[in-house]
Amino acid sequence: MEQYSINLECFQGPMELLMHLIDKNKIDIYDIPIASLTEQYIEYLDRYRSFNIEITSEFIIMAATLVQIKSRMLLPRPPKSQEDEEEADPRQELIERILEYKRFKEVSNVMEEMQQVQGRCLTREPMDIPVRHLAPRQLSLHELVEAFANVIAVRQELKLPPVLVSHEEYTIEEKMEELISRLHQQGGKMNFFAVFSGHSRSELIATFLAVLELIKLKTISVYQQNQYGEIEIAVHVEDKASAHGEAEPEEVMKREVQHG
Amino acid sequence: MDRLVGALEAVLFASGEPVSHGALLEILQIDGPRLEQLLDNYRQELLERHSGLQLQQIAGGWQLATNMDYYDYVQRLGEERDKHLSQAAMETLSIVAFKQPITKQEIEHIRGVRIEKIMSRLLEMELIRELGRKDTIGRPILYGTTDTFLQCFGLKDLGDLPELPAPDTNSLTQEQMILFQEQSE
Amino acid sequence: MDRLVGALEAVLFASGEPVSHGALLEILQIDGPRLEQLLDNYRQELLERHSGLQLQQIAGGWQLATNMDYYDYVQRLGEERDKHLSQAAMETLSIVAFKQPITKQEIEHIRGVRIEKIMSRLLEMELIRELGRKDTIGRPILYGTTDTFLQCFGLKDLGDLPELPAPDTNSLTQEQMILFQEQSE
Repeated sequence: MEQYSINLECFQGPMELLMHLIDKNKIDIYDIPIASLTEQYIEYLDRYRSFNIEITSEFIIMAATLVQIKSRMLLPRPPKSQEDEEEADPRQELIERILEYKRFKEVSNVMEEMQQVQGRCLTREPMDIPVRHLAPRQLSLHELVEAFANVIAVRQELKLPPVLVSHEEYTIEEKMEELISRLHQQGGKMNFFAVFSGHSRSELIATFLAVLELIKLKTISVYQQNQYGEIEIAVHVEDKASAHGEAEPEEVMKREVQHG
Repeated sequence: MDRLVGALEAVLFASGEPVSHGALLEILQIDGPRLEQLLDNYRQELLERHSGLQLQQIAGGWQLATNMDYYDYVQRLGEERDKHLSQAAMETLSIVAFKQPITKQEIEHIRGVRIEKIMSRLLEMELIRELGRKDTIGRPILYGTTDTFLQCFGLKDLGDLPELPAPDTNSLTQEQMILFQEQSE
Repeated sequence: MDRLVGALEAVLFASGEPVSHGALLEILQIDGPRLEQLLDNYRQELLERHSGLQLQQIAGGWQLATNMDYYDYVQRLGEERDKHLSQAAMETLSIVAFKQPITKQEIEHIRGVRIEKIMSRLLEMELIRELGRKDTIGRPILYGTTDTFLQCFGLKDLGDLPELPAPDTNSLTQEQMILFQEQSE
């Protein structure tokens, strides 16, 4: 009786128990005596039960599968016809599953050995090497100049007395339309700073309020991928779809232009 | 010794982990053929003096590890982390390795058991990872192996996996099928 | 090579920390004088072949470390090449480029924001460097661009930098420019 309990605990699942029974009885996998296999399988489950070992649902499902195959085998077969060829042996799926499981069981033994061999070669923990950022390989001179122009423009806006700035009126609605149309021209996305290309304070303020308004209306969103990263403005996809149907960005753009 | 062999040795030692071919080219500032030559020389040198170290090509890069011949000594350090996998975990991992990308359900079908816990253990050990989602109902997660997996098994890349035993089912010919249909009658 | 030297090498490599004299005696199963001899031989050998590694006696034990001579190479393991500069970094860099030599305070005055982190990043990337100190109170550091800067932007020399944006493109009149310069001083 003790022998059983030892055996029972070895099986990790119904596939393994099946393989054990097939090996033990030297069963030809291509011609499984399904009735006796089912009988032996269920016998094992009974022993599990008598030792109060929990039988997981997987074992029960396999038992049911075996019983089902057994009953299908007992059904009278229709006379041989062409259609008959297509009707698989009721055991076919089970055979395939056992063979497939066998492949991985075998290869997992090889893998185990490989891991043991590699386990004999010890490696070291990486040394603590400080991360050092390198400059990008290529930078655009144009962007450098533009960045400087931008600095000066903002600087001038912030510092110059208002009298030196020409009076121009900008409305938030105007800026909202302009921003949406520019976004569509650029494929729905643009750099946050690129939005503020205006030179006068009132224009910058109008643009900024337009951005806030569009965010509130959930027409656009503003996001930053990481700290110190680029800030981007993007049109909400849903919004684009609902407002313009399935239209391609180009078509949307054309329509916008016509409206404007 | 070639000064660059020393540099190579220092870099591999410091890294601990496999260093890619590309990274070595950049760090040593040499071209491909020269690197091949250095790696060859270094490996040769380690062998000749029966060094405690060996050069391994693993997980798409090069790394230093202890020479297996000295395992008895190294073992006494007691530094080994327990990397032992249960039989169930090894089977599951094998299925992921050979069948990736694969879903949990597909693995469960092969093994005939639920693998919830084993999968989370393998994920925790960083031997497997999520690759994406399958385009079927429920969009189940697809799993694959990691670089850590390659390192644990001493594999250069996935092409380095052992041969999977042939699927015998393919050898079931039409005749065999008919034969066992007859037998079951 | 003495087989025990190989064992010593493997053990020191695998250990994450210095291995004490006592531990080495036990692991290699030898006596004190023999260990001294092994350590001497090994150190000698490392020196002779200009190895990437060196033997260090540290915290009551022995450990392997990278040879300082190769530190430049080892350091490159930690290098990460950025893909682009942020807008803020580009603006700061442009001010340094067009207005060098310039102090941090002057740049901050122009940009109206603190630039501590951006400056240290630009210094780390070697796009800017310290040129000297300004003869004013506190003798603040003056910054300018580097050779790396020229390389990254494909410039022969600083004379190759484009003209400062013409005042009218920024709707700045001559008077405004003067005003602006005065304010930034």
